[in-house]
Amino acid sequence: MSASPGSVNVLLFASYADAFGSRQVSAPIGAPCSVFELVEALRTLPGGARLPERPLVAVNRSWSTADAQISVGDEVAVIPPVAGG
Amino acid sequence: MSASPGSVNVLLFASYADAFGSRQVSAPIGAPCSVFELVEALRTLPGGARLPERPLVAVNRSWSTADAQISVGDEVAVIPPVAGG
Amino acid sequence: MTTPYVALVHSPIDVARLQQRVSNDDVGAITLFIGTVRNLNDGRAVTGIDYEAYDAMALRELEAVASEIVAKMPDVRLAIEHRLGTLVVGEISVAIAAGHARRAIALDASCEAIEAIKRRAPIWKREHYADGDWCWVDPTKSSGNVQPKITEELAIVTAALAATMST
Amino acid sequence: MTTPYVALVHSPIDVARLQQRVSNDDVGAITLFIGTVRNLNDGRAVTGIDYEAYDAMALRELEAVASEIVAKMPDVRLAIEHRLGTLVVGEISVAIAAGHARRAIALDASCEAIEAIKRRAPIWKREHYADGDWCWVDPTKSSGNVQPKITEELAIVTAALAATMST
Repeated sequence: MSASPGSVNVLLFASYADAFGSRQVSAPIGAPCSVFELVEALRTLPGGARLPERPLVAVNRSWSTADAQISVGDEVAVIPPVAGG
Repeated sequence: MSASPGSVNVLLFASYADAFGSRQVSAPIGAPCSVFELVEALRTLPGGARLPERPLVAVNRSWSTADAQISVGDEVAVIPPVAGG
Repeated sequence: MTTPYVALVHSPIDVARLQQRVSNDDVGAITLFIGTVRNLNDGRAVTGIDYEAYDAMALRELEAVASEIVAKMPDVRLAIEHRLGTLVVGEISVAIAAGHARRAIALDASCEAIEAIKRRAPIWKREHYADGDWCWVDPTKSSGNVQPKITEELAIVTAALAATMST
Repeated sequence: MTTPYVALVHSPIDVARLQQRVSNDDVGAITLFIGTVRNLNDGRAVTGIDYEAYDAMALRELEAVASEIVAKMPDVRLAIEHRLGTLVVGEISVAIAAGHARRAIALDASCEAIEAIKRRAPIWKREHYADGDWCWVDPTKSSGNVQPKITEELAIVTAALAATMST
């Protein structure tokens, strides 16, 4: 999955998909950027205020941290509190 | 189950039944007596030396102690180390 | 070392089949943990649950959980299935089978697996209630386990503050 | 409070049936502990096990174990079967099902039940080995779990000294 210049494609699930009204959004920020910067950008979108300031984020299907870097082509997902089992 | 005068009927299982060559023996002691006294009497019988000095004993299907009293008519069992499960 | 079996499934979980997967002549103890949909949560009458996952990552996390347990407890046999989709009360959402020569290890393995899955696997559940309402369940809320549905903003903000970045 | 089900059985244990016994709409977690005959014990190749019990007392102890767990963990559902007779490798000797709204309680209940059964129930097992030999298993022996058969007197005396009176 590659981002277009000036945006990062983000997968959404469960309550966050409901918040944005979509299972996928383009964050108004270009890669490379940090996870923290990506979340800040997402929070400016309609529905974005419903995201916590520091949500769980996965990059390339692995749990990430706020200071991790996102590169062009990374698979990025913002993840609501998990409730499996 | 009642004991004849001068003897207490004792149930045996597993390795203890093998030791005495029987699943039941008459201990040469009359009730009332203590569990400890009963075991001493059992150990004088053929095969009795294979009993530990303080084996597990159940009286009326409940775990007992060495100083517990055995009355006429009690169901008494001498119990090898348990290995269920 | 036995390769663990893990899967996300969309049809009913066959517990006997998972039990078979961890059975072996050198196994002396098998434990099964089975999660089911119950009819009451946080005081509300539940009629069913929709399970949703970030499939590719959830599978990867299940595999990691299982591999880490096998690395720590050599020779343990593990089989794990998590169901997705809509389940009614009484249906099985997750089943974990663990087999080992020794019971302590089989018991530990299944306990560790369910705790790790609940902590790490990107899977969510939306509870449906008898009154027609529904909620995405949020276990990070100490108040009771349930996060009100997304339209109730105040509670969402509370949940948001409670959520922290995982490493 | 749900009355626990316990039984000594002489035919194969039906695990699915035990699972059903503890299933209920208010149950969110079911744990199953399954003990099986394995092909190796204390370094010897095992071909099968004869299980023997002091039936009346064993049933009473199983009932006591289950009742004490239910008293400590209200609303836990318990179903326990222990098999007696001759079992071959792979067969199930004991199965314990526990169901509760909360997984921690279901897990605890099955752990406590198997530990208490092994400690308290007057049940014995005679292991048969590939070389034709056999032993009554003695878990009180720290050396390894197996008491040599009754004809080997020295080891018997050692086991005897280790055995202490239970209260």
